[in-house]
Amino acid sequence: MLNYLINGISLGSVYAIIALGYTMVYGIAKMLNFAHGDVIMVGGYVAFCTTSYLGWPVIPAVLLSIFVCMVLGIVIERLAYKPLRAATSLAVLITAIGVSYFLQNVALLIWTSNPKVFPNMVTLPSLVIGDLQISSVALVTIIACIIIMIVLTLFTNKTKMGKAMRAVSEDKDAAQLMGINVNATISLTFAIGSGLAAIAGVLLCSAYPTLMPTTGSMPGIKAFTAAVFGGIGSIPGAMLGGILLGIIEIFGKAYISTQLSDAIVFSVLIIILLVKPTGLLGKKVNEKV
Amino acid sequence: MKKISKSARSSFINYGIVLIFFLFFQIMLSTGKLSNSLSGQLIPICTYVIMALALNLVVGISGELSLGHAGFMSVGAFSGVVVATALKDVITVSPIRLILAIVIGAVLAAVAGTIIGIPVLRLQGDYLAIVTLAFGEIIKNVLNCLYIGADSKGLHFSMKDGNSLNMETGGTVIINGPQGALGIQKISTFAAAIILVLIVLFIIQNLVNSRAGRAIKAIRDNRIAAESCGLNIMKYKMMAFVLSAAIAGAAGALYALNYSTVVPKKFDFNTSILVLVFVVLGGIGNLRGSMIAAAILTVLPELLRQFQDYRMLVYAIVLILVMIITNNSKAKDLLGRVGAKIFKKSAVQKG
Amino acid sequence: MSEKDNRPILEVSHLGIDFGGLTAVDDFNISLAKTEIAGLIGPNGAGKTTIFNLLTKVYQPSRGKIVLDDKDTNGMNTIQVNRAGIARTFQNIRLFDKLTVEDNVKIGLHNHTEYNMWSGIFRLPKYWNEEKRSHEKALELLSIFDMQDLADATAGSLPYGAQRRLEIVRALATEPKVLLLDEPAAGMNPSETAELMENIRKIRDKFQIAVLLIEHDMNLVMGICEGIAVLNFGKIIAKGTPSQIQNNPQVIEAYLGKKKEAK
Amino acid sequence: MKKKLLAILLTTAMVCSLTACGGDSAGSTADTGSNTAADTNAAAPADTNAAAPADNAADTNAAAPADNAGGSGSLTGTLNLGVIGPLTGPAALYGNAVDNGAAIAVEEINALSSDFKIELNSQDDEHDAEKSVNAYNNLKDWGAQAIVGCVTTTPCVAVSSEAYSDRMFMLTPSASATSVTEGKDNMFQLCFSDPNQGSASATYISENNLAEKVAVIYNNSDAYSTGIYQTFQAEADSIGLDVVSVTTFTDDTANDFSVQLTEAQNAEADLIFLPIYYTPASLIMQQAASMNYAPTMFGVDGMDGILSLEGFDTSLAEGVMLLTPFSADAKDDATVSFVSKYQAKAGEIPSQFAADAYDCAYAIYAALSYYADNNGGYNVDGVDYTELCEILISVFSDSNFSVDGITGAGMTWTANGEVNKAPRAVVIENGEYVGL
Repeated sequence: MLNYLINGISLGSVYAIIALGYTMVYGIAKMLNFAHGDVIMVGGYVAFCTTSYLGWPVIPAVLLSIFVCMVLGIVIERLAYKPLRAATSLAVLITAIGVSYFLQNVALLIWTSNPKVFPNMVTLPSLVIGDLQISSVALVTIIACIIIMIVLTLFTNKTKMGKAMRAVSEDKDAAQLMGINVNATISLTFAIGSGLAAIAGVLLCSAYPTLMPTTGSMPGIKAFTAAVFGGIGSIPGAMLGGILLGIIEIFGKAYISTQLSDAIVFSVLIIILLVKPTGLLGKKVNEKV
Repeated sequence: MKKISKSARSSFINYGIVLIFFLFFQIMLSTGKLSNSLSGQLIPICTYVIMALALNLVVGISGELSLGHAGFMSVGAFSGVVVATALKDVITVSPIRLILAIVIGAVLAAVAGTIIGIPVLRLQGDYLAIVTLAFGEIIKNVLNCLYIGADSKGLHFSMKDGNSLNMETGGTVIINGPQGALGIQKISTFAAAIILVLIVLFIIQNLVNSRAGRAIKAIRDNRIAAESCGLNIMKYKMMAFVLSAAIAGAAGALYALNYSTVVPKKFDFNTSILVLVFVVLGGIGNLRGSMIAAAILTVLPELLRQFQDYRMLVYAIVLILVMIITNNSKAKDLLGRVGAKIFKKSAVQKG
Repeated sequence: MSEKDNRPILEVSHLGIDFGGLTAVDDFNISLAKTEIAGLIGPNGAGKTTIFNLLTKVYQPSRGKIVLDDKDTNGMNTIQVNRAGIARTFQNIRLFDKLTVEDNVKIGLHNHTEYNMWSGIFRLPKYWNEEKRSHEKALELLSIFDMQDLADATAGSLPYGAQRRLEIVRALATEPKVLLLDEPAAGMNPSETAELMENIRKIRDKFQIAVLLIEHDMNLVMGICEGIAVLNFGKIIAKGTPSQIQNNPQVIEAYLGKKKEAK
Repeated sequence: MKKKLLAILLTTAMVCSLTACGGDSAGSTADTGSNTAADTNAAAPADTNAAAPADNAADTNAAAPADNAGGSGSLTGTLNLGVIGPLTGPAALYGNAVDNGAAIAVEEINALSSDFKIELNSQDDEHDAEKSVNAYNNLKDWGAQAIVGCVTTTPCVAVSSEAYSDRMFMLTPSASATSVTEGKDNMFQLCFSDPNQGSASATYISENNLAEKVAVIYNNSDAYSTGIYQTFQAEADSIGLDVVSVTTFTDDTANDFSVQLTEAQNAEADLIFLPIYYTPASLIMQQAASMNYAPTMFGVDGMDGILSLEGFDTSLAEGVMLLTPFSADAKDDATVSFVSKYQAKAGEIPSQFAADAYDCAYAIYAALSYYADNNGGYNVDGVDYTELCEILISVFSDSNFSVDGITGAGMTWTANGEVNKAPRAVVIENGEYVGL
């Protein structure tokens, strides 16, 4: 029981980190960045290649992976999403799906579909408290998740750039009038979101060490579910949603059915959206008439 | 009346295209001029054309993005297979069994569409898209655990495994979990497929050019204004969604009965996206375009087998480019200018 | 036809709404006679459009009562309110851009066209009869603004003024008892405005309906409105005939005065 | 070595002449046997034909039974052999292995004799029934006379029923479900069927007293995995093997196995049966290790390949047992030769898929040689695939026909298409497969 809970929180923490990226981008660009999950995969591959092929130590490998993903995030935004800022959400979503497929297929050509086993990045002994045993990866994931959330909350509330981000998410035009560089702010958001995706990629692959071009897509979709669950646009919401989703998934598997665990996760999403369409911590936004 | 005749003309052109397509390939087929490769694809082409029409009804006409349409296709496929297999000995005339399978496939997919539509259509935009995706996954997940068998006592269902169907000896397992439906008798025919395409075209075109279709399009264009005109938003969204689900179900039944086996995995997110690509490339809301796109993009990969590795990559790039070009005024202008320049040049050269 | 019918068709009392603790509209009272043309004026942000949104139930009122033709609209939604007889236009034009002008009007006629989905799909006789009737009706309505020749044009492609007029036609097609016009003259030149004034009167006379309009163009408001309510910070600060309003010091200070200075 | 080179050179020369005169006979009009050009071809290179197999004895695996020696029964012509498998997409790993394995066998066969050649054409099916039927039709257009494939089960079921009504012979290296062969006399398997693997595993575990309590984790979204599990369960029930925990996962949830492992641990299972492919299996081993849970892991042929998984810590697989027909570490000449050729070609250790495909090509070659030997020679040029189908069916169903391959010695087939070969249990010790 307690073991399941720990596993759930650990899995949920990964979802939460991915969900944070989703939620930030959604909050500012008002778009569902479907390719976010595939940025995770790219982050995983970069870390894999640098450590396994080039023999880099863990920290520089992770840093490079974050850097590559940040650049990737900015490039994706500039090339694919920026031209569509005035377009309908349908058009943007389809484009995002296109980007997702693009990344997956490029990865397929570069790294082939042969799965790679991700090297263990966290080589610490696991924590044992009585009967309870917490693997070091789980521990690192949970701690990383908490740190990221605190830093992000401070960043958006205290720093100038963070405030600019919030202003842009409230009202793009007004922010522009106030002298905020909207394009730069959106790029920054994508960079941060993608950097988080890289961290999530490394953590995800450390916990579940198989790396394939499709590695990111299912966690990506689930993390989006988590972001919606918690209330999209809200940073604590993403965190809460991610962890709850992880727990639900593990408990669903343990006590209801291992076969239907995905069905359970998605059913929860649907029920939440029906009962509280804006998610657990989301704000209701009225359309201006 | 000018207006009606204009849309009617467009409708008749579409029927004409389908009929010419049919006659051309039927003649090729009967004279033995058609390659095995192409003749084997005629029914899948029709299936994808129908799927593209169905999805266009939701994405193009109703303006909601559904990412789970393959789920309805699979509901239709599996229920169609169950019907066709269970009635194998009762109704020996295969065309009647095919019709029955398609109709029941469509009805059950419509039921699924209703169950899904009621909660989903209350949501908007991205939320709706992600929830349809989730539903598609749920359908796949559930079908992966579904076992159906038939013996003299009737149908047996189980969600655990094939052993727990408790069937009499001699009973056949029709749907075997992830192994899907096995030993399906192939009863789909090209002619039946074409008739189904025509029926679907008839239904969608007539719907679009009627009171209900107008309402669906109005809600797409401006939901708030539609409400202020007294339109029942849910009713018309449901109408489009459920009808589309039913059509997808019919397509699924047609598709499944063309192969001896069909598995739940076939109808996953990728298939939903594939159909979406047809719709986007053919033009959102453009029925003729999506039919042609579906046909060409089904055949093209077969002709370009050696470039298989790059096919999905090219799809992805084309998808992005098409969206940018059709939705960005600058890109549109640029393309227009380049187009004009080229046109001018060639005109000058000719002149 | 200019005979007055003074029975009230719309009675609004103590209407109010709060947005997250902020009172946007409070204690709003108005009574509209059956064929009255009334104006709602006030500075930007005074809550005029919010009142339209309350009347059409885009927002559910926090308090107060809206009685339409002796029927309490409490609990109704936008759709039911429209069917009960309130139609509106929008400040930021909301047409069905990709539909033709005629189809836009036919959407207005939607609830007065009676055939179901199956008649439409299978083209039963009912479809042909009803479509013919609504086609004729649409052209007739369009002819009010001399727009019958534009019937096949796409609504989104019309010039601004024509779009505003089409919105009015569409609202009329729903056969309302009360027509709410949100800045109908916005973006029109003086001669167009004058024509619009004429047409609003014509509509009132022809359809025997009440018209409530929000407008910044004082010539129009003073020219056609029989009663005027002035709104500021969500509250009515003055009510009366055009001449009463023009001479009300409170109004001049809050609204007209400022406006004159600005000009 | 020089002799071999000479044989190859001669072969090349013969190929040129063959294709030169075979050009028109490749059309659909050519009748079998009556082709004089082919007959002269058959007679002339009799010596080289006799010499080459002697040199390559290790590879040919004594395909044709020795009762009918002599040059009169030689096999001639060019066989168009199609291969269908997933060459792209997520299952490309298996398809490419089959493609490479078959290609190596065909290269060897073509080097054996100048009279008989195989032309190989591999088509992609993306592990999808629809695409697979397309690939099959494509191969028919190309003029395929027999098919090696399909690689994966679902496409194979779809294609085999097409092939059944067309009368095209198919031999699958790896599609192991019974539904592949059921009711289709043209369809043969070279791999164990799922029931075979499932019940053999249960029997093996029980007979060798490997465990008191058994847990099973299988992939519920995979036909192969579910198929093996069902027969395993049925056999376990009948022989009284105590299965204490059965849990599943799907392709989409194939990352977190903590729940499944915890359940197995709580049920005190001392053996986990894993009828799954090696990728998820590697994750299960990793996660079990991090839980300090160390039951015996028992796999099936899908587990093969785990040691060559890039980046996998092979110490985790220590003590894993699996039933597999092939191990790349076997020291017999045929396997060593195949593995080295495969490594040269594909740059990796061959999996059982590759080995099965290799054997498939040889089995078809052996069957044709067998027929030629018993019927005073046979020329496959321009033979209609329906005729070839009946011939191959009769040979494969013939109990005297057997093939020694790298995945099993003395393989024979039953009339319903299943292969008889001895399952081989291996255990992983010090990062290597060791036969039991």
